[in-house]
Amino acid sequence: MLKQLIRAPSSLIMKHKGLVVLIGIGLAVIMIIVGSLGVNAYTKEAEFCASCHVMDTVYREWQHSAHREFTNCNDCHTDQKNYVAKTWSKATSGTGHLYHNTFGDPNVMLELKNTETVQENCLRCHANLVESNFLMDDDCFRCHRTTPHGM
Amino acid sequence: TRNVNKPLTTIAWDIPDGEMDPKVWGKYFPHQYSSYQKNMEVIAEDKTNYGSSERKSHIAAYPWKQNIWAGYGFSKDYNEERGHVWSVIDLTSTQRVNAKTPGSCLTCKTPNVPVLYEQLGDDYYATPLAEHLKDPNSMIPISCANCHDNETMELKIVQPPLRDALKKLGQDPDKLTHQEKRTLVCAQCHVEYYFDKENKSRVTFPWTEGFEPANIEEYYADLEFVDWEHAKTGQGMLKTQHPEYETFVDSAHYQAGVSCADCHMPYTKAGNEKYSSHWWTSPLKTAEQSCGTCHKDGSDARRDRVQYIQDKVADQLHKAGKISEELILSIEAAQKIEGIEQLKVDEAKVLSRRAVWYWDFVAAENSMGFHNPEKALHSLADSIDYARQGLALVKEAAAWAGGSFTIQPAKTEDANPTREITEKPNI
Amino acid sequence: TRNVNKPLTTIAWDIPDGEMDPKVWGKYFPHQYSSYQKNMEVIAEDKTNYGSSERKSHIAAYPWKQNIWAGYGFSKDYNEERGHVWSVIDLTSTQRVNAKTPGSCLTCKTPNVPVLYEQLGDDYYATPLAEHLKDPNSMIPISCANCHDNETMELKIVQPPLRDALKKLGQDPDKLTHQEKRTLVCAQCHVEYYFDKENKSRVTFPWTEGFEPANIEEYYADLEFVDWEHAKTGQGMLKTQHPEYETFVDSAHYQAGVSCADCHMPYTKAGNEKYSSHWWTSPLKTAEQSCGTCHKDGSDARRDRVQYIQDKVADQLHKAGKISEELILSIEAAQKIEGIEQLKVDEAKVLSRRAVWYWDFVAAENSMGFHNPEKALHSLADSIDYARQGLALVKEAAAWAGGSFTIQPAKTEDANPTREITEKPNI
Ligand code: HEC
Ligand code: HEC
Ligand code: HEC
Ligand code: HEC
Ligand code: HEC
Ligand code: HEC
Ligand code: HEC
Ligand code: HEC
Ligand code: HEC
Ligand code: HEC
Ligand code: HEC
Ligand code: HEC
Ligand code: HEC
Ligand code: HEC
Ligand SMILES: [Ca+2]
Ligand SMILES: [Ca+2]
Repeated sequence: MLKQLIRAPSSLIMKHKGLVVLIGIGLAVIMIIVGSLGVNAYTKEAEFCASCHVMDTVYREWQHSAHREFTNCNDCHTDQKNYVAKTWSKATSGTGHLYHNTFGDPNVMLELKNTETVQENCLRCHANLVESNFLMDDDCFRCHRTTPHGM
Repeated sequence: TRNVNKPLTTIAWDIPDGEMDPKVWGKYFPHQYSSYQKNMEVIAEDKTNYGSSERKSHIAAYPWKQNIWAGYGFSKDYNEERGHVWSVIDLTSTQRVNAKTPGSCLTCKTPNVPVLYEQLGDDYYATPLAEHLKDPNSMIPISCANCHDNETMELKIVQPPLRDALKKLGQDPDKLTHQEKRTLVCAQCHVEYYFDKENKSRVTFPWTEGFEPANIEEYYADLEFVDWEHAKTGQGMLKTQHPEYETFVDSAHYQAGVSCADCHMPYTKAGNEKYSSHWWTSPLKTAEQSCGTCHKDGSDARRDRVQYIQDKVADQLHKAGKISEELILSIEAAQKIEGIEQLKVDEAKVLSRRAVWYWDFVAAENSMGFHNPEKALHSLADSIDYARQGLALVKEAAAWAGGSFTIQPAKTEDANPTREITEKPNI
Repeated sequence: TRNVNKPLTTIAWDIPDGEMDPKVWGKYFPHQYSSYQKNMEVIAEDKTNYGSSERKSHIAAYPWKQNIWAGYGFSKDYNEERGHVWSVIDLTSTQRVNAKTPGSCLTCKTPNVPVLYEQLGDDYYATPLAEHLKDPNSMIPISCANCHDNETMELKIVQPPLRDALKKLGQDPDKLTHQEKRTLVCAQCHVEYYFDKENKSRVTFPWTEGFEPANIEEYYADLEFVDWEHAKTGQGMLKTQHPEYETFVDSAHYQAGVSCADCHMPYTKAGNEKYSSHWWTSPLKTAEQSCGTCHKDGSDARRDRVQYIQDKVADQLHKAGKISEELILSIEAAQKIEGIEQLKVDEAKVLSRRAVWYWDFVAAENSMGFHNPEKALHSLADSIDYARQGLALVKEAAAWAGGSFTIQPAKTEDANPTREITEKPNI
C-alpha cells in the first residue's frame, strides 16, 4: 500500500479522496491539539513573556506585586473562558508581538489593547468582592493603575 | 513560589571579578547605590517604638542583661544594631573583641570573607581577627558583593556558612529560585550560629533538627555545647544571636511566599524608573511601599497592628528577662547557704540555661516578635515556665537548709559604657 | 466597613409577630432553613483537630479540670458544645442545673427570652429556670427570632444583656451597621458574663474596663466578685465562659473588618441562588467558602496555618492547666502543715485565682486561640507565671515549716460521667 502510494500518488489519492481528506483533517486536529498543548505549556510561565526585552519592566513590577504568587501574565492577558478561546487569544496576540518585536521598534511605548480580556480576568478572581456594588461595570484598572504594573 | 531567575538585560555594566568597592558597583546602579548610602544615617527622631538605628546600649536600657550574661562579653558591651555600612567599624570597636578573637567574627561583616576563605580554606576561621584586619579589603563593610554576582548581577549565596548549612539540608546553594534568594541572601548573616570548636572555629548554623527554639536547644544539648560558663552560677550557658531567619521561616508571611526583601527592600519609584531600596531599616518607616503592595488598609492600620503584636511580645519579653535575672542571682546567693541540697541547686542551674535560651530567642531577634508572633510568644511562655520552676527549687532548697538570702538586681547606672566612635565608613 | 442595610426585596413573607417556630420562618427561606437543620448533625468523623460537634466530656479529656473547678458545677459536668438546635436539651440535661438555678441560665438558649423579659422585666432573671421551662415556647432552641426581625428580616439585637452592655458603652443597639451586626448578633451569647447578684441575678457583661483578660480581671476585682469558693483552697474564684467576642474584638481579622458571619456563615451557592449558610460549625469544614473569599492560597494552606497556631496554643494551654492544678492541690496539702506561714499561703491562693482566670480565658474560648493568637498566647504566659509563683510560695513556706507534702493529680477515670440524652430537637 505504501509502495503504491509512492509510485502512483495522484491516481491513488484521487481514488481514495474522501479517506485522505479525513486522514488529513485527523492529522491536522492532532497537530493542533498537540501543538497548542505544547505551546500553552511552553508559554505558560511569566518567564516566557519576559524573554522579550520590552517585557522587562512589566515583568519586574509583576514580580514585586501581590499578584506574583497566584497569577502569571496569561491569567490576565489571555482569554480564560475556555481552552479554545485561550489558545486563540495566545496565537493571535503572540504573532503580533513576534511581528512587532522582529520588525517594529521594540522600544515603542506599550499600551494595552485587549482591555476586555483583562477586565474579565479581574472579575474571574475578584467578582465576589465587587458583586454587591457598582464597580462591576467599571474598568478595574481605571483606578488600579499600578495593579500589577504600570507607572 | 515560582522560579524567576531573570537577568537584568537593559543596562550594561563592567564590574571586575573580585571587585568589592561599592563605589565602583554604584557607578552603574545609581539608585541602588544612593539608597545604600542611606544606611549611614542615624536619625534619632526617626526611630520606631521598638526599632532604631542608633548605636545605643542594650545593657543600659535593660540592666538585667548584665546579670543574665555575667562572665560573657555581651554583659559588658551590646548595642542596638544599625545600618550595614557600619558593620566593620562596629566590629572593631566592640569590647567583646580582643587579641584572641578568631577570624570567625569577621564572617558577616565584609565582602572580603569569600575571598579570604578561598585563599585560606577552613583555616580562615581560626586565624586571628586582628590578622585578617590587616588586609585593607577587610575594612570594606557589607556591600554589593555580599549578595550579587558581578557578572550577572543575580543574587548569589557567597557566605561559606550558609552554603555549608544548605548543603547539609540537601539543598544546592547555586540552584535556588530567585524568590528563595530574596530571603536567603539575608539568611547568610541574620541567623543563629556557633563556632564549631572541633572544626577550627568554623561558623556553623544549628539547623539539622528544625527551626523551633526547642529543636535548636536539642541540637546543642546533643552536642553538649556551651557558649560560656556563667560567672555567677557556673552553669554552661547558651547565647542566641539574631535568629531572624529561624523566626521568620514558618511565619504567616513566609508561608504566603513573602521574602525579607519584600518588606525591607521595597520597590521604589525614582522618576520614571523603579528599583529595590537598598536602605535596610525598619519597614515601618516605609510602610506605604513595604506593606502597601499587599495590604491595602493603609499604613496607619498596619502600624497599629504591628504595635498590637509588639506590645504583647515586649510585655512578656521584659518580664521573662527579669525573672531569669532573679533566678540567676538567687542561685548565686543560695549556693552559699551551708547545707543546701546541691541536687536541687543543680537542677535550678539547668533550668536557668533553658530559661535564658527561650528568652534570648526573642530578645536577640530584632523585630520584637513581629516576624512570627506565635513562635515568639510561645517561646516566652516557656522561658517564664523554666525560670519560675528554677526559682521554686532554689527557694525551697534554701528554706530546707534554713538559710534566707536577698538579691540585688542590676541597675542602669551599673552598665559598662559603650566606646565612643568618631570614624565614618568610606563607602 | 460600610453600611449595607439592604432589605431583601425579591421574596415575600409573612411571619406573625412573636412567631418563634423555625419551621414557620423556614417555609419562606428554604435554603437558610435546611442549612439550619444541619445543626442537628453530630458526625464523629467530621471533627477537626480542636473543634467538634460531639457532646463529649471536657472533664474526662482534660482530667485536671476536676481539681481546677472543685466545688463548682463545671467540675462535675462540662461538655464540648454543639449545634444551636441542641441548646435547650443540653441546658436541661446538664448536671450543673438544679432546682435553685435562676432563669438567667435560659438567657442564651431560646428565642422565648425577649418575650419573657418583656412580660416580667428584670424579674425574668431571678425567676427559677424550672418555672420558665413550663412555657412550651421556652423549649424552642436558638432560632431565627434570636437574630432576625420578623418584618424586615434585618439582623436585630434582641437579647437584653447585650442591649444593656452596648448602652453602657454609649452605643445604640438599634443603630448599628449591618456589618457590625454580623458580629454582634453572635456577641449576644458568645461572651463572658456574670450574674449581678445585687441586681436580681441579671446577666451582665463585664466590658467597661476593656476587653483584655487583665481589664476584665480588674473589673471583677473592683467589684470583689467571686463565681464560687474553691472546695480545696477556700479561695474565691472566677470562671470564664466562652469569651469568643472578647477574644476576637482586637484580632487581625476584626481590625480588617471581618465578622463572625464571614467565617461561620459563608455565602453558599444553591443552584442559581446564594445564601448565608446557617450551619454554625467549624469553618475548617467549609474552608473553601469561609476563607477563600479573602485568602486565595487554597484551603490546605489555610488549614496548615490554623494548625500551626492552634498547636502552639494547645501546647501552652494544657501545660498551664496542669500547673494550675498542681498549685491548687499543693495549697490544699500545704495548708494542713502545722505552723505554715498563713500569709504566704494566702498569697498563693490569690495567685491561684489569677492563674486560673488567665488560663480559662483561653480554655473556655472555643477556637483554640485562632480568633486572636497573640491575645491567647499572652494570656497563657501570664497564667503560667502566676501559677509557678504560687507554687514557689507554697513550697518555700512548707519547707520553712518543716513539712513536706505530696499531691495526686486527677485522672480521666475519676471524671463524673455525662448524662445520656435520647431526646431530639423538634425543629
Ligand atoms: C517575541 C517577544 C515577545 C514575547 C515572547 C511576548 N511579547 Fe508581549 N509584546 C511584545 C512587543 C514587541 C509588544 C508591543 C507591540 C504591540 O503593541 O503589539 C508587546 C505587547 C504586549 C502587550 C500590549 C499589547 C496588547 O496586546 O494589549 C501585552 C498585554 C503583552 N505584550 C503581553 C504578553 C504576554 C502575556 C506574553 C507571554 C504569553 C508576551 N507578551 C510575550 C513582544 C513580546
Ligand atoms: C493581575 C493581572 C495582570 C497580570 C498578572 C499581568 N498583567 Fe499586564 N496588564 C494588566 C493591566 C490591568 C494592564 C493595563 C495597565 C494600565 O493601563 O494601567 C496591563 C498592561 C500590560 C502591558 C501594556 C501596558 C504597559 O504597562 O506597558 C503589557 C506589555 C503587559 N501588561 C504585559 C504583561 C506581562 C509580560 C505580564 C507577566 C509578567 C503581565 N502583563 C501580567 C494586568 C495584568
Ligand atoms: C488568577 C486570579 C486573579 C486575577 C486574574 C486577578 N487577581 Fe487581583 N488578586 C488575586 C489574589 C490571589 C490577590 C491577593 C494577593 C495577596 O495579597 O495575597 C489579589 C489582589 C488584588 C489586589 C490587592 C493587592 C494589589 O495588588 O493591589 C487588587 C487591587 C487586585 N487584586 C486587583 C486586580 C485587578 C484590577 C485585576 C485585573 C486587572 C486582577 N486583580 C486580576 C488574584 C487575581
Ligand atoms: C472607582 C475606582 C475603582 C474601581 C473602578 C475599582 N476599584 Fe478596586 N479599589 C478601589 C479603591 C479606592 C480600593 C481601596 C484600596 C486601595 O487600593 O488603596 C480598592 C481595592 C480593591 C481591592 C483590594 C481589596 C483589599 O483590601 O484587599 C481589590 C481586590 C479590588 N479593588 C478589585 C477591583 C476589581 C476587580 C475592580 C473591577 C471590577 C475594581 N477593583 C474596580 C477603587 C476602585
Ligand atoms: C512582612 C514584613 C517583613 C518581613 C518579610 C521581614 N521583616 Fe524584618 N521587620 C519587619 C518589621 C515590621 C520590623 C519591626 C521594625 C520596628 O520595630 O520598627 C522588622 C525588623 C527587622 C530588623 C530590625 C530593624 C531595626 O529597626 O532595628 C531586622 C534586622 C530585620 N527585620 C531583618 C529581617 C530579615 C533578615 C528577614 C528575613 C529573614 C525579615 N526581616 C523579614 C518586617 C518584615
Ligand atoms: C552568622 C553571621 C554573624 C557572625 C558569625 C557574627 N555576627 Fe556580628 N552581627 C551579625 C548580624 C546579622 C548583626 C546585626 C543584628 C544584631 O545585632 O542582632 C550583627 C551585629 C554585630 C555587632 C553590632 C551590634 C552589637 O552586638 O553591639 C557587633 C559589634 C558584632 N556583630 C560583633 C560580632 C563579633 C565580635 C562576632 C564574633 C564573636 C560576630 N559579630 C559574629 C551577624 C554575625
Ligand atoms: C544584603 C544583600 C544585598 C546587598 C549588600 C546589595 N544588594 Fe542589590 N539586591 C539585593 C536584593 C535582595 C535585590 C532584589 C532582587 C529582586 O527583587 O529582584 C537586589 C537588587 C539589585 C538590583 C536589581 C534592580 C532592583 O533594584 O531590583 C541591582 C542593580 C542591585 N541590587 C545593585 C546593588 C548594588 C550596586 C549594591 C551595592 C551598592 C547592592 N545591590 C548591594 C540584595 C543586596
Ligand atoms: C554579610 C552579612 C549580612 C547580610 C548578607 C545581611 N545583613 Fe543585615 N546586618 C548585618 C550586620 C552585621 C548588621 C549590623 C551592622 C551594625 O550594627 O554595625 C545588620 C543590620 C541590619 C538591619 C538593621 C538596620 C538598622 O538600621 O537598625 C536590617 C534591617 C538588616 N540588616 C536587614 C537585612 C536584610 C533585609 C538583608 C538581606 C536583603 C540583610 N540584612 C543581609 C549583616 C548582614
Ligand atoms: C508580598 C506580600 C506582603 C507584604 C509585602 C506584606 N505582607 Fe503582611 N501579610 C501578607 C499575607 C499574605 C498575610 C497573611 C494573611 C494571609 O495568609 O492571607 C499577611 C499577614 C499580615 C498580618 C497578620 C498576621 C499576624 O501575625 O497578625 C500583619 C499584622 C501583617 N501582615 C503586617 C504587615 C506589615 C507591617 C508589612 C510591611 C512591613 C507587611 N505585612 C508586608 C502579605 C504581605
Ligand atoms: C476569620 C475567621 C473566623 C472568624 C471571624 C470567627 N471565627 Fe470562630 N472559628 C474560626 C476557626 C478557624 C475556628 C476553629 C475551628 C476548629 O478548630 O475546627 C473557630 C471556632 C469557633 C467555635 C468552636 C467551633 C467548634 O467546632 O467547636 C465557635 C463557637 C466560634 N468559633 C464562634 C465565633 C464567634 C462568636 C465569632 C465572632 C465573635 C467568631 N467565631 C469569629 C474562624 C473564625
Ligand atoms: C451570655 C449567654 C449565656 C448565658 C447567660 C448562659 N450560657 Fe450556656 N452557653 C452559651 C454559649 C455561647 C454556649 C456555647 C459555647 C460553649 O459551650 O463554650 C453555651 C453552652 C452551654 C451548654 C453546653 C456545653 C456545656 O457547657 O456542657 C450548657 C449545658 C449550658 N450552656 C448551660 C448553661 C447554664 C446552666 C447557664 C446558667 C448558669 C448558662 N448556660 C448561661 C451562652 C450562655
Ligand atoms: C445566630 C443568628 C441567626 C439565626 C439564629 C438565624 N439567622 Fe438568618 N442570618 C444571620 C446572619 C448573620 C445573616 C447574614 C446577613 C448578611 O450577611 O447579610 C443571616 C441571613 C439570613 C437571610 C438573608 C439572606 C442570606 O442568606 O444572607 C435570611 C433569609 C435568613 N437569615 C433566614 C433565617 C431563618 C429562616 C432562620 C431560622 C431557621 C435564621 N435566619 C436564623 C443570623 C442568624
Ligand atoms: C441565643 C444565643 C446564641 C446566639 C445568638 C448565637 N449562639 Fe452560637 N451557640 C450558642 C449555644 C448555647 C451553643 C451551644 C449549644 C449546645 O451545645 O447545646 C452555641 C454553639 C455554637 C457553635 C458550636 C457548634 C458546634 O458544632 O460545635 C458555633 C460555631 C456557634 N455557636 C457560632 C455562632 C455564630 C457564628 C453566631 C452568630 C451568627 C452565634 N453562634 C450566635 C448560643 C448562641
Ligand atoms: C472577609 C475577609 C476574610 C475572611 C473571610 C477570612 N480572612 Fe483570614 N485574614 C483576612 C485579613 C484581612 C487578614 C490579615 C492580613 C491583612 O491584614 O491583610 C487575615 C489574616 C489571616 C491569618 C494570619 C493571621 C495570623 O494570626 O497569623 C490567618 C492564619 C487567616 N487569616 C486564616 C483565615 C481562615 C482559616 C479563615 C476562614 C476560616 C479566614 N482567614 C477568613 C481576611 C479574611
Ligand atoms: Ca537597629
Ligand atoms: Ca463544638
